[in-house]
Amino acid sequence: MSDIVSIIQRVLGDVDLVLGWTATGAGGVAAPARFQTAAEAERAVFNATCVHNLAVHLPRLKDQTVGIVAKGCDSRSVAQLIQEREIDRDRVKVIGVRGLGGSIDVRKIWRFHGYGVPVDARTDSLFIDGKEVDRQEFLRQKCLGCRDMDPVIYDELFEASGSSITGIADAATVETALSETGLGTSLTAAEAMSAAGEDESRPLGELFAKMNSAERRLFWREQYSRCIRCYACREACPMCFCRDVCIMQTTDPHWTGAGVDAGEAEMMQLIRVNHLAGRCTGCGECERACPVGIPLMLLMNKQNQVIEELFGYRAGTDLEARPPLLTFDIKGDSRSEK
Amino acid sequence: MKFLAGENIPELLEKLSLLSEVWAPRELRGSGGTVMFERWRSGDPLDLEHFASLSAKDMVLPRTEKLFGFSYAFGGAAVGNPFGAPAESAGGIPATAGESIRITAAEPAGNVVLFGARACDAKALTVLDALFDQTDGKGYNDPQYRARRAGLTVITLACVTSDPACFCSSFENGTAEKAGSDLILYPVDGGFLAEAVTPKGETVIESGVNSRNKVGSARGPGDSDPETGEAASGLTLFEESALETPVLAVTAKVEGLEGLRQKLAAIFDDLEFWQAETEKCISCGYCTYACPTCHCFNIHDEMRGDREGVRLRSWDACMFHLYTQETSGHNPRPTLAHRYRNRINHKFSYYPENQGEILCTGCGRCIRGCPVGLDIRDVLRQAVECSASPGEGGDR
Amino acid sequence: MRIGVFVCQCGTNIAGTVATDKVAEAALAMRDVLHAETLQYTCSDPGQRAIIDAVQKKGLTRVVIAACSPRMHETTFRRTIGQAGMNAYMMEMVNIREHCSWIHSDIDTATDKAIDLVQKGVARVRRQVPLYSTTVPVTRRVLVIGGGVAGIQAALDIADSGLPVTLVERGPTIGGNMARLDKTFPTLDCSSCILTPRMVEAKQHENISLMVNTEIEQVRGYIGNFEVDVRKKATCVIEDKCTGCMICQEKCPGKAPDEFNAGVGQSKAISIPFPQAVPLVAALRKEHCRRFIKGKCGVCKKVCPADAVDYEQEDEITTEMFGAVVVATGYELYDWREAYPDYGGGQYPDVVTSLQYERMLSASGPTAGHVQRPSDGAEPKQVVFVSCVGSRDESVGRPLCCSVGCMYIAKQAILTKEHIPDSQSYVFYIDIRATGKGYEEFTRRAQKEFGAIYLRGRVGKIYPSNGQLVVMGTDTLSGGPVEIEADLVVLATGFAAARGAGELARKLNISYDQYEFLSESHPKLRPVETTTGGIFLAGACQAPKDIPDSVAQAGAAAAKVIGLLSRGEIETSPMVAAVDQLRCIGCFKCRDVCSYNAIEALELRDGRQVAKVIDSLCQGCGVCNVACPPSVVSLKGYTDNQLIAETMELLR
Amino acid sequence: MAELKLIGFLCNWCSYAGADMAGMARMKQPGELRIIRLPCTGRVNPLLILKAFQQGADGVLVSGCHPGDCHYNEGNYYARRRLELLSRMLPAFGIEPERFHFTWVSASEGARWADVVTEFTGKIEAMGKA
Repeated sequence: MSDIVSIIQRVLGDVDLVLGWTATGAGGVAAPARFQTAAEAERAVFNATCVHNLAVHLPRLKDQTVGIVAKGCDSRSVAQLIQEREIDRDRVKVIGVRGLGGSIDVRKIWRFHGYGVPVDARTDSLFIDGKEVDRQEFLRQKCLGCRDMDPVIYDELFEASGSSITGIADAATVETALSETGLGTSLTAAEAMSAAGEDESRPLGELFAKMNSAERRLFWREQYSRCIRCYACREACPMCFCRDVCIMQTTDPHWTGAGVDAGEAEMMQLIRVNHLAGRCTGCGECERACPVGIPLMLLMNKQNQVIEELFGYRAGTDLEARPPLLTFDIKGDSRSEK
Repeated sequence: MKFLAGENIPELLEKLSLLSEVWAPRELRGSGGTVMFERWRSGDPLDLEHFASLSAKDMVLPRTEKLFGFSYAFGGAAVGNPFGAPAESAGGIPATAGESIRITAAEPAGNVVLFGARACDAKALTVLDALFDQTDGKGYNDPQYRARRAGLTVITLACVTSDPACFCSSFENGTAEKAGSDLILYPVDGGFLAEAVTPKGETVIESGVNSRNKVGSARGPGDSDPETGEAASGLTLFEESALETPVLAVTAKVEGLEGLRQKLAAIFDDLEFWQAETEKCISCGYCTYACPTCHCFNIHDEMRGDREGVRLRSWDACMFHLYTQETSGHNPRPTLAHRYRNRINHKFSYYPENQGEILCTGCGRCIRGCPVGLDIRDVLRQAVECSASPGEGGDR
Repeated sequence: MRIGVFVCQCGTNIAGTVATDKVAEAALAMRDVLHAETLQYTCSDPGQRAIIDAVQKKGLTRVVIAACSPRMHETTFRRTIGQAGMNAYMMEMVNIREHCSWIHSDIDTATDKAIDLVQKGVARVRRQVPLYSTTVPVTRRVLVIGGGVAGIQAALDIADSGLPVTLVERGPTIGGNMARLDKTFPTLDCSSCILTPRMVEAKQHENISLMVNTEIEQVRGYIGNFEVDVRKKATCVIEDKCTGCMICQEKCPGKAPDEFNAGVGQSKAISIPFPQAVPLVAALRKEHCRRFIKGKCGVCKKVCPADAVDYEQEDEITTEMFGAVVVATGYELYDWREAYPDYGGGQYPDVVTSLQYERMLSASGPTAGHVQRPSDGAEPKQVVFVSCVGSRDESVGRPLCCSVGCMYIAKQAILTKEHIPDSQSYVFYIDIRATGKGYEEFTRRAQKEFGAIYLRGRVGKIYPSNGQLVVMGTDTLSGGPVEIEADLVVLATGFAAARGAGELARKLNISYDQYEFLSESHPKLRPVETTTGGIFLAGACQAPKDIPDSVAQAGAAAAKVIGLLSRGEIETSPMVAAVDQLRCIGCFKCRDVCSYNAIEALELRDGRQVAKVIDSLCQGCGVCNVACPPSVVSLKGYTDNQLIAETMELLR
Repeated sequence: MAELKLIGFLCNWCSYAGADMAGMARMKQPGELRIIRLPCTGRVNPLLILKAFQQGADGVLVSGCHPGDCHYNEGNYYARRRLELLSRMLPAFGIEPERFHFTWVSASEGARWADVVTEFTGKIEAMGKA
């Protein structure tokens, strides 16, 4: 296994800077960093707390050649950005990470063991405060049932040789259950949510899937009422590259008002879902970045599943593909009603 | 000293909620463990262990607040054919479209008891007072803010521990800070010692004793409940105690911040420094919105159709590009580095200079919740180091 | 902002169900409305004058007219407010007739709805900005696609006006289906005699450039300026050198089907379709040529006295600009074989199509006008005509009428008697449709003078028996089944759109129906126009029709083209997309979805690439507006904010 | 019960004209639907439909040219994809998918338009207010 530092140092020969991680983030876990010199790169690390999708920085660094350390999931964002011509394949060097074995939900550790507790999150084991714990239990939801263990594109490969992942992803559960429309159950939104709050072993998605439309409406209203419009969901998203001209923050067009309430928050998320149709690679950064814990991936996962069903398309898996909503198929597009 | 048994807290809140809205920290359903100050209603759980993700500034500066409503009224007598506009002047072309605007005031804010704030949250209120409630009459007085502030009672939970993100001890009294609190609860075995800091705090203690009488029948203190035979619990909520207030020995401090203001001024133009510090920042507004002292706002009209609307005041954040975007298209703070520089300078240089208070109480929320692990203390340390050795940017 | 609302009563058409005075009264309470009135007939001269008066007296800056469908009178009222000195686009029409008064009977329901619709119109017009059309110069050249009688007529009419025309024909000669006909009904004129002079005229006209063996490859651009790629297919014959001597055809050893003669008889791999072909130039069909199939042969090149044969010739694509296009791609006969197994499905040689029979009748046909039945060359004595094969037949998915079958059956029955005096013709018909001038009389003559026996009913089955064919049908008039022994059966096959008509329509951005007949813009009032400006229809490509109708439509199309190009420049609709370049992020999703190539990249001074709309190409569909993530590509007249405001007003 | 709020987004060339034709033929229809005219269903932003639902619409109807007949050739093909995706996403947003209907009505199908309106209005009536 060649180490991440020397790979970054090697790639620095070809690019202006490399996006990676250092161990010195807040709370004692990995934080994103930029390396421009071999000396700076000495500080680079890779461990299971390297959760961030660094592709978010690529559209902001278009005037430079950039190396990027990308997990399998992150590499899909890079691929999608290239496919959308947002970045130039020739100006980015991808250091793909293979066999990570899933990354760690640091928030979950903090929640149960206190903020800043010493964490040693290797790719095959997890130590909290010096004691080994079941790594599986603290994996991020999105890593369960991962379909992107290998990077889609890479120029260099970093073998992380982590443990294998088992378990059913929250997302997968939602997908299965949502495909039946979920109407006509007796579970109310409130019951479902308090069950989720009380019993962490039951994934929220499973409960969500059992709700009918009215219950879901209540569910979202309650979720969105927490939103403070910090836009972390948007800013953490590698595909949200409209940046300063985002339609969530303008009166022309006037899709949302400037107030902070559940209604505006709902419209914001409807915009995000709509704009990411066929573009979301499911990296989960929006949900991870949300400081008030709104389960945004419930919607994104659902949409990604529908798009795969309708158009046989997964964003960020094919540099040459035509995004499904920017094209059409005269004969093939199925329609459920006439 | 008064003693409040832990198990009596719900009852205290119940009594308080008869007269005011009560807000208290609680873990929210389906939120992955997010704790926030929420409107407390009978039977709601409390979370006094975890730190709330957002500060308590919502109580005095809500994320969105209606300033007033307005509606346009038009026309009037429309008779005959053709219909004429009522405001038509003798000259033929009317001066206006005959419209009048009706303003409806916002509902006045009610009284609020905030339960379970921390010293850093409470202190932040006095920091905000320095801007919004300049009672000397010379400065700015914000009527909405003042009304809410006057109706707010803060019951603070004293910190006996800290976590690695706390740095309140860097500023004056740290965990022992009493400013902004009306009543402080010190955790002791089995409950809390209550110290009233202000008359409002005294009222809380009194209401704990007497509220039964206020709402119930004309029973005196100590009378037993005629139905259950139990002593009225109002008497037992705050007991006299001989215990001493515990010494809050927790320190959470960033060292070496002396002369920060001058040092920040020295590196103001060092844009490279600010770029390096913000390289991982993604420009979201969480740090400003979670901050108990950040207070920037936007005033905007929201229409419902073309005839009526409301004027709202909502939080705004200096980390947003649009915050300083000018209509011409020019933006004086075009990059993240410019915006972050302003944020730090506002907190540690301009506000102290103008308002005499540091715009930070060391609560650490911006550190705990930052999606990219940016630590404001690192930035301050770097700023101090960098300005100490100009030309050597240090390890960026 | 000063808005005037005019509520039309349309006599009682609207006022009968909508309380128009209440609508006007309600309008006065709407934001910025300072004038509202009801008018009896808004589109009438006094109605329009009332609008102009109100605009001028009250200084109105926007107008809402609640009346009939904007599809009816939008243009009228734009002109009206233009006359009042306003920008023509500062007017919004609200449809309270077709969408309200005419479909509701309850006055309250209709009135409430009308008020809502006016409210929506006010919200929309409040967000309208003045729009200005631009003009683009037109290319004063015309493309005619298809060299049948319609195409020839259109080309000649246009060329006579002085405009240069390019007449493009897919096949090796112009003349189309008419050139294959023996005689025409109801006058029994010789078809070639009247058509070939026109063909020659087209070839020789100084303003017509004729391109045969040529197809349309791609079409870009829009009314006034179409950029068309045409593909001239390799025929291995140098057109300028060929003298039409036909020696190559005579000597060619490669047999090939005779397409001109509808498969009756055989032709050669290198051939000229018929002696009167225009241009009179041979063409080689590689798929039948021994040189290309087997690799050896070269007879034609050897024998050609003009050295016109070139085996290395390749397709040539050229690009030309045109201001207008006439589509005259005609028809072909419906291929009946699969749909009618009961008629033998093509297995019986003596069951022929009407066009094949036409060639047998023709003096210039393969049998030199001697009618011989294909199986044994004998002269048929009993000839049965079966009408409506692939027409008026729901069971095979062809409910349409071919419009000429009844007439050409009568013609062929007459000609049969003329050619074979001792013959007897039978005609199975459903109805006799003979609506043209002299047509009814003609069908009568077939029966009375030429003894054709007409039987009303469908033919159920045709089967061979003792060297003859038995035609089983029903005579619905006598009510019994009929069996007729026939020497020859002629199927009056219906019309189908020309092969590839749909594909061509897509290249031209025009619409077509389920049979791939091309669609006119309006069935009554715009029968020659298509839904795409600058493209016109002539002849049977639009629907089955006979020669005089085709020629008339061609003349009409020509008049439209001449009118269009006489102006020199064309006003473009201002309701096109526009890009806010300050906020454009340069993702070009708009360009990805644009069907008109109307979006191009523009580099700003700071190096940013942004989208730019080419106004003259944009058609205003708005697909780009939706595809644009920050919505900075905006369709003028239908902006996001206008649509949001309309929606919000309705939900208020 | 308050009156139902139904919004229809219709393309100018086919469905709006089809609705005109229904009007010309005096085909009676329920009175709840309010029509918003657009050049093409390709101009219908799915967000517009979501916004309508969010603001209290009880039903939203989109109608355009039949596939192959789009005045702009391709607009309705884009719409077909966008709106099919939308209708599948509605349940996740907490909106009953039956409240949204997407169909094709040509300029000559006045009777069909009247049927579409009658059927859709009846369906939403049966469901009640959103």
